[in-house]
Amino acid sequence: MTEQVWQALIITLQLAGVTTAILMVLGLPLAWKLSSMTSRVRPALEALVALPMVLPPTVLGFYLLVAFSPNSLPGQLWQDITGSTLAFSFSGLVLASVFYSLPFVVQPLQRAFEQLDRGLLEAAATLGASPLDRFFSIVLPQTFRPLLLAASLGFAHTVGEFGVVLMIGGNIPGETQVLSIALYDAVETQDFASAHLIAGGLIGFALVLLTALYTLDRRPSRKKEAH
Amino acid sequence: MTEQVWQALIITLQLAGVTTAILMVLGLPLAWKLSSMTSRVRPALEALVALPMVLPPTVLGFYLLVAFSPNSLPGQLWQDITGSTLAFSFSGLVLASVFYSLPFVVQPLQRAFEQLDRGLLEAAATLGASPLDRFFSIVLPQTFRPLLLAASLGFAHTVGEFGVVLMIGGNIPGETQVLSIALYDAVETQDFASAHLIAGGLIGFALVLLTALYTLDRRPSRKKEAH
Amino acid sequence: QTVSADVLRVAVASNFRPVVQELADSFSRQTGHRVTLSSASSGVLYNQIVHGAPFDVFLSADSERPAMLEKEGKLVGKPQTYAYGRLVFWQPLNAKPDYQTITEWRGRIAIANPETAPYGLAAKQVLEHFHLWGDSRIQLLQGANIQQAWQFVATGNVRAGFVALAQLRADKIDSGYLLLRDELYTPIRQDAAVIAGSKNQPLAEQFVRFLLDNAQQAFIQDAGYYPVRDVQPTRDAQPVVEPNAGSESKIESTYTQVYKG
Amino acid sequence: MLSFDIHLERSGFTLSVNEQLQLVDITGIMGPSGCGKTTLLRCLAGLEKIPGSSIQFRDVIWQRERQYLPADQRQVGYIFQDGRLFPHLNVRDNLTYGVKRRHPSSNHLTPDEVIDWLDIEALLARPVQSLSGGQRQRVAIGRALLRSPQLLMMDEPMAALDWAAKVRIIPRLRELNRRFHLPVLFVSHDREEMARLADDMLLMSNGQIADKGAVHWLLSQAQGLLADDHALSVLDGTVRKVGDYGVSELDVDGCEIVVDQDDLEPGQKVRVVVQAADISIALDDVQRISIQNRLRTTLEDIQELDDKHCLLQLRLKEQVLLALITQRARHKLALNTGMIVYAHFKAARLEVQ
Amino acid sequence: MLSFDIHLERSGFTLSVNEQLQLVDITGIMGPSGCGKTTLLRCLAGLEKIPGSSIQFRDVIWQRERQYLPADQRQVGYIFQDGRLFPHLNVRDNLTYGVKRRHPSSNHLTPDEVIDWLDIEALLARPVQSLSGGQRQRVAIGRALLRSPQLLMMDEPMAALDWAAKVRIIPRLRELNRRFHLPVLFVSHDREEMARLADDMLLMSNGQIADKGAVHWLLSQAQGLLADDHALSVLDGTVRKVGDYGVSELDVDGCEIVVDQDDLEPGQKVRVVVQAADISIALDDVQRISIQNRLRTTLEDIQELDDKHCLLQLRLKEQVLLALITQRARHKLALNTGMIVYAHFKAARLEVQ
Ligand SMILES: Nc1ncnc2c1ncn2[C@@H]1O[C@H](COP(=O)(O)OP(=O)(O)OP(=O)(O)O)[C@@H](O)[C@H]1O
Ligand SMILES: Nc1ncnc2c1ncn2[C@@H]1O[C@H](COP(=O)(O)OP(=O)(O)OP(=O)(O)O)[C@@H](O)[C@H]1O
Ligand SMILES: [Mg+2]
Ligand SMILES: [Mg+2]
Repeated sequence: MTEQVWQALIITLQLAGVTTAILMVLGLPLAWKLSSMTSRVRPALEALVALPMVLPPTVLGFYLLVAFSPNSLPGQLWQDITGSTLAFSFSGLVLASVFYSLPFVVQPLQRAFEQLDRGLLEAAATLGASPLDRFFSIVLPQTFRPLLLAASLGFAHTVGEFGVVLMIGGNIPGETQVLSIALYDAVETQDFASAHLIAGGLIGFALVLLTALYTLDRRPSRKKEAH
Repeated sequence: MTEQVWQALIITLQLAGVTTAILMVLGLPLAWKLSSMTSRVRPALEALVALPMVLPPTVLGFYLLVAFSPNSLPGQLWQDITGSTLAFSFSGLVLASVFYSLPFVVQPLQRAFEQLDRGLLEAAATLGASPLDRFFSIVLPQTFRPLLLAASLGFAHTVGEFGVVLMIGGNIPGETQVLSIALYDAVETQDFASAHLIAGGLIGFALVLLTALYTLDRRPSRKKEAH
Repeated sequence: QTVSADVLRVAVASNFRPVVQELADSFSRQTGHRVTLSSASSGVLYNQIVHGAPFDVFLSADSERPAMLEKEGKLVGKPQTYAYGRLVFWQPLNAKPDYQTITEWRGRIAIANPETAPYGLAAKQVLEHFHLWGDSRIQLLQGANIQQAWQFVATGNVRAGFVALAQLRADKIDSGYLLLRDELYTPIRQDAAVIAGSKNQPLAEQFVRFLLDNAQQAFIQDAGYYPVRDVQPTRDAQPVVEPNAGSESKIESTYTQVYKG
Repeated sequence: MLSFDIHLERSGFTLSVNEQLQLVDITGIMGPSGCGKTTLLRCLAGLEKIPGSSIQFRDVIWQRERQYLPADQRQVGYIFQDGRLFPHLNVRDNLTYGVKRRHPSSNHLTPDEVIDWLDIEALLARPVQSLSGGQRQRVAIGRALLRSPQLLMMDEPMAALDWAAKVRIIPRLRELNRRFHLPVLFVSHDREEMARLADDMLLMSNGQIADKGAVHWLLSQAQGLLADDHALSVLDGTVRKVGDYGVSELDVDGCEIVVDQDDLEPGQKVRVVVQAADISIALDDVQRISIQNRLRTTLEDIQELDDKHCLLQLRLKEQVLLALITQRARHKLALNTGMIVYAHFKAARLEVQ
Repeated sequence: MLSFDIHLERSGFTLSVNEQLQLVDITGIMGPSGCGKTTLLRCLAGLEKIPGSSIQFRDVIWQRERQYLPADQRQVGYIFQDGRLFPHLNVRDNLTYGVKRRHPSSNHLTPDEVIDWLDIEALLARPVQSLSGGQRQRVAIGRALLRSPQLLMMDEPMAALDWAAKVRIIPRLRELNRRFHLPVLFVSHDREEMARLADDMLLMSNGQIADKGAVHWLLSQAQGLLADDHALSVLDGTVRKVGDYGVSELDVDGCEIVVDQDDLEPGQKVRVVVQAADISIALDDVQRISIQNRLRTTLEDIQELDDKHCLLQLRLKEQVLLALITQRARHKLALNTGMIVYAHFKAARLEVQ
């Protein structure tokens, strides 16, 4: 069991890490775009992004499974290109997690971007900063805390999520079995010693990680202060 | 099936509504307190709030079940006071959902409060507004969008969540059977007609609701504009 | 893909996983091939197999899903029954519950969801038999699967429930339950199948045959199931503790014959 | 009456002030950038944590030891250096925010009055984001006034205003002070504003109060912190006659001074601000000259400011007038203390008391 | 050379300007609050969407039809009315933000120079939240200058500064303009600032350009938009002699004017600002008087401003001097056009060209 737990831990961290990275890369421009959109389609787009939240994970997982299956177009395409199936692979897990955790990343980012003082961007523009430059030199540092929040929400959600992963991943040890599933298995099979161990570990790990994160986050505050 | 689905829909909405209301009532002061705390324990508290996110819902549900059991202190207390067990009751569901969805509400609120311009609060204070008055007349309107985000995250999460609900609720039709469980059952039993129907309904409902919400949210922007 | 040649992927219904865990270990020792277990509910596993999951063997907790898979051409050969589940009425705080306990029961009772779980269906049949199904004096608490029904009772939230004998055996519980008469419910047949897409078909078939060996069947019986073949009486031929051993053993003998046929 | 004993430490800056202000009139605060003017106001308004300090306003203790009256109960009006309009409210709602929260017994200005003299009628329904810099500042002034404070603190309230707006607003602020006995603390960098508006003054430097006194006296000090070319005198006088040509004659220590204003009442007390640099000295009683004010004075003191300028102290009877002239002129005229000289200045600026 | 044809509609406000500015020197923009000064600068800097308008700076088209050069490529330096320091950067990093992004071929001011004359050395490591109002404004000025712009736009850059700081900064801005041929657009409400800093001026009113011309000329117009008691004249002259007592003698149209400054070179071109209200008129050539500047002039025109004041236009040879006197004085002296009168004013303020 323990070896399997270690494997699951590693896969979990890999999955959460890769997913979070992709989420940030996707989520940042998406949230930025949404926050500065004025078109009528914006609410619809926002609703679309928020959608995965209202579906039960296993159900979402099921529909993703259908989509990823080699019988469907996306799954077919993936197989044609990579030679392997999308479902039951690490890539599939990542894709599903990204889809599922997207709202948890995009929404806080979008709100943060909306709260941003546009005047500072204008100032940066007059100082010669291109739009991309402004994004990196003004927007990102200004929204550092919400960014951290978005990333940690994405990460935690990917770690804790399991309905989708179970469905898409197939719970294959060493490949797609993540910690949450191992934990689920342990509870299901009445192996409470393992369950308590994994749950305790997860909680401890999360506590340490999150505390560290939030402590780091408490650097001299950069929010607009009363002057 | 259909009557049961209707019932499940109603319970789902009730659950999500009540949970969201409680979450806001709890989450607002909690987030406010956290955002203005400077003590060392703050990161630890923040981590604690974030914790439910990293545990798989069913596992969380299992531990909640243990906590709710009449053999444990909280369950005992509840039974002594109300005469009924906490598990398998609507109250239990609400309690579990509140616990589970708390981070999704507290975290965006906290970030929003941190982004707030404290100078405006000072201005309000010199104009005679008491702390509570300032909270309602300045903080809330200023953080309207993040508030909406927090509430909708809480709501959506409660609707979509199902591991915990499944565990705590006992799936009692008309009492604790929510939509997500009905949907899960349909997928589980390969009753795809029902599954597609419920999922379609949920998605449609969510799309309409969210679009409406976000459209409402697009009233003339009140964010700080470049002047 | 190179590794998969000697790794057998077994998809197993969650409630049978603890049993198959040990069997798989001995299979590995015998054959030198590694076995990995992927567990989920039978419904989930079915959906995954339909959509191309890379499993070699499917150990379902029912016989319907394998049959459906066969109809859809997802299997090699026919499904084979590897065990029968046994339902018990469990009331931990009562040393010797009996049928009267059930018929006079008031209040909450935990079962698995009859729509999704075979044990749930069996429990429903038992209740129907005693005209308790739909009785408003009984409040049914449905777990999504038999495991949750067990958890409801085990955590003390419900005083009694219909659970699997195997669950009690796994926890070495030997009192406080009533082993239900077999004729009260349709046999809970658990079928195994070899998946059509398997890259290790011979090994998969070997594994299914292995499960049906006497030694393994004896182990399965020990774990709280009925075996599918005549097995050498082991220590559990007469259960060590049976609350109402008399009537039970009689019924058992007749039914085992039916199964053998 | 406002007394305070405040000590505040910050990295690289210490505010340490211990004063007792009569505060019946308008008290100005001047001092170089970064000397602590804003910080002082913030402490008084209850916006800074200052353990160990004490503040008392009239008979209410605002802060002492553990006692601390929160900002919202101090009934102060505060005009912030950076505006701080509420972005989620329009102009009207910003203005009335304090109205709803003011003490019922306080003296009331009506919104209409304030809106009228700040000339913001047209802006009422506008979101504050769409205001120009000067418009914002006027709304901020109005908001603080409508709160009906017991003490008004203004941190450079008119920096973004054009002269026309200042000229409208300053007399109203003085009127407010008189009508409601509303004491005012007023920070500004502009001497002219200061001379026109304030009665008393604090001079700050490096977190301390370097000097305090009547505006007359402090602004006419040419030394120390204010040493530049802006020394001025403030004379108190009485209206003698409201005459032709729209000008009035005042009696200042028995001398006649002409001011170009005719909306005065004979007998009224007024104040005259004269820039030291505006005064020139003649040894003869020249007549055919446009300068209306030719006061006969005694040269009491000559102070060398630098190698170019000197400041003359000229005595009327009671009051003193400062004149800034060049060393060159001083030597050409061979000025000496004790001489009788004629102080020339044009019709002066005047504030009604 | 900057030409623009801008039309911008807003609820209740329309900006409509079509001008061509030489823009070699410093161009001032004045006008009442809300008249569109900030909006104009924003349009020019590329911060407003103005479809259908066109702007051309030197030979670069900044906007025309579909063509639109984004703000970050216009190489302008902009000092915002509301500061806009980056809160996540400390003072030093705010200052150098533009340095890293400036055009490599542009003329460089070094950070040390700028830090020195803005007197912000001590603040460099500080977070900008901890700055006082005046400190912020100085950092904002420094940040815009260090960006090495091709065109500098300043929106009331000195409103929060004390006089000492202004006196330090204004000559440097003029020097900058001369040294790097850096054109400057400069919004201010302060006439004195305007007269000292600007060469040309735009007068705005209600979203339109009401008048434009040399600062000399426009500020000395007593009518129209600037009608208040602040008319002034700007005279061009040449240094004749740097004399004793730290004063210098200038030649203005053949007349001698004394200024209290001695850091000049004979032959240097200078500009003298004289407030119309500072001038008095004598009919005789009085001698025993401290006033050093007694110019013999011809009274060319008398303009009645109101029933109290009139503005005299006095001709030297080429140039014109404005004097503001009371009607009373005018009648007492029986002034008439064509008379020879002596314009008296004290040693004047001076800006080196
Ligand atoms: N939050 C802070 N942390 C550290 N130092 C601060 C903080 N706020 C202000 N200071 C410093 O305290 C001093 C006094 O600041 P204050 O704002 O009171 O100056 P001021 O007299 O109002 O100046 P100005 O005329 O420029 O507005 C300044 O040196 C400033 O840099
Ligand atoms: N975003 C906006 N929406 C609508 N009107 C606006 C907006 N921004 C500015 N205005 C209006 O446009 C006019 C011009 O504003 P602008 O800021 O250019 O004035 P200004 O000349 O700079 O005034 P000030 O001297 O007070 O700063 C004002 O009447 C102002 O209220
Ligand atoms: Mg200040
Ligand atoms: Mg402006």
